[in-house]
Amino acid sequence: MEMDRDTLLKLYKTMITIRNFEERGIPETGQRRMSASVHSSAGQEAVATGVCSQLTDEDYMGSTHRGHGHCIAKGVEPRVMMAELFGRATGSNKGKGGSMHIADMSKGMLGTNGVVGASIPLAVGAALTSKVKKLGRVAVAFFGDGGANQGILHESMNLASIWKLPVVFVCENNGYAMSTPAEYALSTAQVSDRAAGYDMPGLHIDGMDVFAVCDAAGEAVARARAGDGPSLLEFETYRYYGHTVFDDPLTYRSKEEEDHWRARDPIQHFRNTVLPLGDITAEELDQMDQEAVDMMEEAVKFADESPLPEEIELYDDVYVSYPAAELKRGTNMGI
Amino acid sequence: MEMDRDTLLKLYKTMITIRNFEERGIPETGQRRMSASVHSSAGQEAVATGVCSQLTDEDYMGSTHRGHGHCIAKGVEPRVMMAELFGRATGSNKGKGGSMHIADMSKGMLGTNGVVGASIPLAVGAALTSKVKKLGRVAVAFFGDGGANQGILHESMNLASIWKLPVVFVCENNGYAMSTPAEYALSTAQVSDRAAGYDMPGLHIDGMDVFAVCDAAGEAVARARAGDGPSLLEFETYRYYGHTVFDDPLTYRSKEEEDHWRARDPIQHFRNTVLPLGDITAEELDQMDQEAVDMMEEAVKFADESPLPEEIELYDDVYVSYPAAELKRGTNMGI
Amino acid sequence: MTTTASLATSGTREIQFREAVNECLRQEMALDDSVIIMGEEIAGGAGREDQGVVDAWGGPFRTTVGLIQEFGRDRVLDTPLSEAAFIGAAIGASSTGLRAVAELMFIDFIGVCMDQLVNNAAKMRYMFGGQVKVPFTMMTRIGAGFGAAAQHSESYYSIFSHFPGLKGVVPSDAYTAKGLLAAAIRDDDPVVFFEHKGLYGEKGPVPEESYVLPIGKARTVRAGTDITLVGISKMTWVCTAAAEELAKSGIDAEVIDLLSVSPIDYDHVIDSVKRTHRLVVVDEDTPICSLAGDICSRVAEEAFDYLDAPPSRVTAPHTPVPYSRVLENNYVPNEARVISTVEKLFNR
Amino acid sequence: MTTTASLATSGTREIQFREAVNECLRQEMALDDSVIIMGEEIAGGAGREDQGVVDAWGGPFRTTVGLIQEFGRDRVLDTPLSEAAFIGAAIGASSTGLRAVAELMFIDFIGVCMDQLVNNAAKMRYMFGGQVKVPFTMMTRIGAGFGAAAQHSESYYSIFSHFPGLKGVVPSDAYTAKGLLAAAIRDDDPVVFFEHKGLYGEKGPVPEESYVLPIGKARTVRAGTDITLVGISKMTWVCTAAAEELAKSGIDAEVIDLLSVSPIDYDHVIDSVKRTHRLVVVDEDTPICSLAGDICSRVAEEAFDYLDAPPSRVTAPHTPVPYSRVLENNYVPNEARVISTVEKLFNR
Ligand SMILES: Cc1ncc(C[n+]2csc(CCOP(=O)(O)OP(=O)(O)O)c2C)c(N)n1
Ligand SMILES: Cc1ncc(C[n+]2csc(CCOP(=O)(O)OP(=O)(O)O)c2C)c(N)n1
Ligand SMILES: [Mg+2]
Ligand SMILES: [Mg+2]
Repeated sequence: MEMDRDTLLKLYKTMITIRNFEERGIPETGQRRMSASVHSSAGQEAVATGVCSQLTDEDYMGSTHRGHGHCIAKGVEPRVMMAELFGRATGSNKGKGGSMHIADMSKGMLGTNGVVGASIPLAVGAALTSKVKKLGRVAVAFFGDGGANQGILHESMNLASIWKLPVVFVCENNGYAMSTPAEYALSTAQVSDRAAGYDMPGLHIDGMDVFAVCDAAGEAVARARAGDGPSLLEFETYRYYGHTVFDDPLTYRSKEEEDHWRARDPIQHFRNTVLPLGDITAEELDQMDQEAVDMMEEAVKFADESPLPEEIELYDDVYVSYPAAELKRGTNMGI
Repeated sequence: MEMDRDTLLKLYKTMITIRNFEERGIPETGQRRMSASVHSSAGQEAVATGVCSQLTDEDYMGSTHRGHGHCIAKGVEPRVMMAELFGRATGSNKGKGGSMHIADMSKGMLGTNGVVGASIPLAVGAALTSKVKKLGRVAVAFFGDGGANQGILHESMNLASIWKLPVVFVCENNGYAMSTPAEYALSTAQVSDRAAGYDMPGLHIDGMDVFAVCDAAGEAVARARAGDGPSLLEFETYRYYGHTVFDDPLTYRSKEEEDHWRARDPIQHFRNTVLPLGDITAEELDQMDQEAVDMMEEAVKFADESPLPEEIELYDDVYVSYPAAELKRGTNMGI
Repeated sequence: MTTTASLATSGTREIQFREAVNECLRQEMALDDSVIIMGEEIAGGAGREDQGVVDAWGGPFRTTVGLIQEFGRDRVLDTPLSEAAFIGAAIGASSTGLRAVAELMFIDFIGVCMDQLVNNAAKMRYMFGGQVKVPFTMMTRIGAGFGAAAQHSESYYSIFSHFPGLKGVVPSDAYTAKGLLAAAIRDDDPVVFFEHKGLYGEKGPVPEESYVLPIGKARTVRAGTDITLVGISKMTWVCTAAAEELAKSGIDAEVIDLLSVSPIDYDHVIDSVKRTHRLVVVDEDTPICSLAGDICSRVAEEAFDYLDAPPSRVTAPHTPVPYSRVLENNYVPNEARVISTVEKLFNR
Repeated sequence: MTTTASLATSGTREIQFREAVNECLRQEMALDDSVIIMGEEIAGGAGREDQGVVDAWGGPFRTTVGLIQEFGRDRVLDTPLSEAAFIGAAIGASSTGLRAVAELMFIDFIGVCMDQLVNNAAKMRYMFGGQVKVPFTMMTRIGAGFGAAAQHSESYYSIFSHFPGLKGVVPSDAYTAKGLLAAAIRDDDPVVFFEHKGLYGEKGPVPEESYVLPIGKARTVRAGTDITLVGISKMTWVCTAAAEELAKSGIDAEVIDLLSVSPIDYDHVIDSVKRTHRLVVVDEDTPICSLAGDICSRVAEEAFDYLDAPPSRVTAPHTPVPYSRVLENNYVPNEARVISTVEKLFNR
């Protein structure tokens, strides 16, 4: 693992940006009573950060309901994400999608997705675009240990494999699907074991170690870009909060378990690894921490001060073209 | 492989019954212009026969669009099957289902099925019934090399594995899904390779050798019955005709390939294996061959002489209970 | 303003919709060993051997709380995130001697498992010439209004009216929830039970003993003479609220609570319209090929000569469900829209 | 009896419906490099490297014959039996710069892949605040009458009318097949193209050059003054045949060919009914929450004062499709049923 200073700092910055977005943005969204369907990826920062660090802006990525980290790591601006969570017109999706649908096509970010597994074939399709148009782009499909049991993953891995598409399948195994333990729901000890059935490499990696993530993702991305087909990477990780921040995870997991994982915090792990090397100082990182706090302060302010969508936007962007009157025909809408 | 005379003769009888049903029943159905959706399993007799020989009448089985062999091997009467193909009221399904939906619940035969992969979870559910009610029954789920790529197989294997259900997943790999070669559509050399991802045994077996089939199925069924969970068996086999008998398979496969497989004919293989042992004579088997021919003659006659369903049966058995008038309310039906 | 006898008698204790569902499941499972229930999170973590039988959540909306403690792992099954397989398995189990109840967490996800419902549950009996019964129940959730956006807010019941072979019920309160769920579980056909997320906390009188309400029967929740309002699930209460308002301006509306989406109790609606001569159907689903449209079309066909105004509907627009509250507020039909629609019918 | 200008001019060469589909695909692929096509059997075995690019079948109904020879493996892709994944991939490809056409062999199988259509294709643009176009086309097949039983004979187009975000077209002949398929492929929204199995062999005049027919526009195929008959896909010709018969008894029926299931050209139908004062919709799908019912309900609502008789429908019954021909013959609407329905409306 050879990395220059800038690369290291960028990884750190991405991780703390995600952490701060989750720690600040989710409670703020909750206070504004926007939605209960907001999922924190705090604890999982190393996976999103490490994987996306291996991608360019042109590369594609399909995400999940727990996708804030993926978005930030792929380059989506936190303030437009915050505005989206707050349901504002300035949001990434103009307030139409919310946390579970954040997208930024200009960054190859094909959307977080509210249906578990549903974004996987979208990434496969984006990889197909890359192949057919010879764009040299790679597509990443994120999913969880729960998503690993959806049939569409199996179909998508088979399809990507026979067409040798540039896809990296990334399982974030955080041990639970809502309250259901992965070890109960998964018939295999490791999701990565399934790769063999699809003729692709399958790796099981520590997802709390951003350097290990970078390494594994770097290889899989290179393989994909070289035209050698897909890979399946499984990262062991942990979400610090409940499924949403509104449930109490201690009803289905232990304090000891949480402590065990928090002790392996990916941001702390970064500091513990990098600081002893001397090239980067604690003060620098502390300074960045403060900047991330400030960034969220600003993002919340930006979002709060942003206008709400006009009521009439209810009818916008259902289609590219459709007779406007048909969207409300005979429904006796007030607007 | 130890088998007594009766067991051997039963295997032979089942295989030739299937062969004769396919060779006679399908063209007869075609002549009567009943349907183009009739699929011959000629060539694949050893799989249906061997697998079902390990089951009791109480055990369950879910089948495919190419399911005549499975039905016969599970004990469904050829004449009611023939009547079903001819659309007669005496058919196994009263003429309501046809070739792709033959069922006999009294034999645990949960139906041939027109949607590829769709019967797999039905077998899993039957196994669940057996487990919950402690019936000691086993369920077999048949599917093809094409069906192996449906997501529902993956989900079903995972489910059966974590619940340790008494299921045997049986892939009849006949090399093609319609005209698409398995080696193109399957990312893995062997479907059985996928078993490892679901913590179950996966075996790849010669499906033209009924004795090999019996052995493998026997073990998997015993394992299931003992409460040790599911297995995945893949049998290499071949269909002699096209996808239906109306397409020309030589547009997508070679005469040499067909000859190669026909030379491994499962019925001939049985004779070649058993006759040298001396216990069973060619005359006996020839005599049985003639009986199978006669049986189909009788079956065709039975079917032809059977009444058609009454027109009004269109409305029967949609539900167990439903206001009758609602089935045709305001549709201005003639009947 | 009267309510029909089909409403629970007053004097009974009041419980929440969610509690009524839970109580029904408990009673049905106690009554009949062949009833099992499966779904994601229904025991919530209790599936893990090493923690013993601990009920973490009791379902995402606590409707299945306590079941695993009472009935054990064999009959209360947490499932992996594999709707096609476990709903298919529930159908297979139901066709071989169990009465399986399976939960699809939100109706929005129906597209991952619809084949099992439509091609197996709905058709097996018919295709097999009557050989099999499929006493399968699918419990699922509908309803917008919670900032849950386009993939967690739908009310796709119309497709369950459309497909022959399926039945469907849409309870509107705790009383009908308990009685219709019992009916669904005991019914020998596949039934989909739609719970509206906006009703879980609503309390109402519910008898303690188990009881069954008939599938396919609507009920009149407010008698009236001037117009018939038909509500589906939570929309029933939008109709009654609108009716109270309309009463002030002298329009006496009859409100019918549909309760079933298959069979649809057209006769109940038509009888009412024959007396009131006007109809508005209020449906939270989108308008085209909707249940609202279907009921309007039947009334137009069968009560044509009785109608004094066009049979009309108040529905969601032909759009996905937007996230931002300011947009979503207009999406779901409300009293104001019902009232203005009714008024238009009287002022034509 | 006249036909409108939207019918192909006579004098053009006649080709089959199936050939028109094929010709359109060829032309669209030649015109636009970003058009690709994928599906089961569409090249048929040609996917296998060791046999070279050999077109075995050209699709189960030969609509894609020759494409792989002309456009190669990269743009003409045989798929595994994995509808959810390849239709999802086609949607993903269509949202990133391709115009992907994917074939679902029969509409009956929609339940294995519906989530991708409903939650991705239909909603992405809206959920993403207009950031993306999804110029995706799904080709699929409908229609009973072939002894293919309950899982291969359905006409489930109504659910595509129901879901916002999707468009759908139902060509009725070779001319409309070519023009509507071109329109579907060039359209920037997801469009489902429904081919009726019973029309493949039908010949009709089709211009050789490529052309586009508007999505969302119905056409009048027979002008008339006494009643409006609306046909969907093959049912259009059941309507025209019935109209010829009715003419003998002095009833002059106007026949409208719907052509699109979303947007639905209600205005075209309503304009006609305002002149004829009577309506019968003929739909091969089942009746409840159907397209037929939907059109009747809209007409009842918007042309109420013009109607001299109840807006009516002739549809399949609320049953699965039976196998035996003697049963299936009654399932599909036929001329006799249309005629008797019309006569009833004149003799009330
Ligand atoms: C098809 C589908 N089924 C169920 C749900 C409800 N649901 C949302 S997230 C979730 C758990 C997902 O677990 P996992 O894939 O491990 O992701 P994590 O939440 O752990 O990040 C469930 C069951 C859904 N959104 N989609
Ligand atoms: C879900 C679904 N997709 C497509 C089809 C059309 N179809 C019927 S059989 C078949 C090929 C099946 O191949 P395989 O599973 O190998 O079985 P085989 O025909 O070889 O016995 C296809 C594509 C279908 N019936 N169901
Ligand atoms: Mg997880
Ligand atoms: Mg095959």
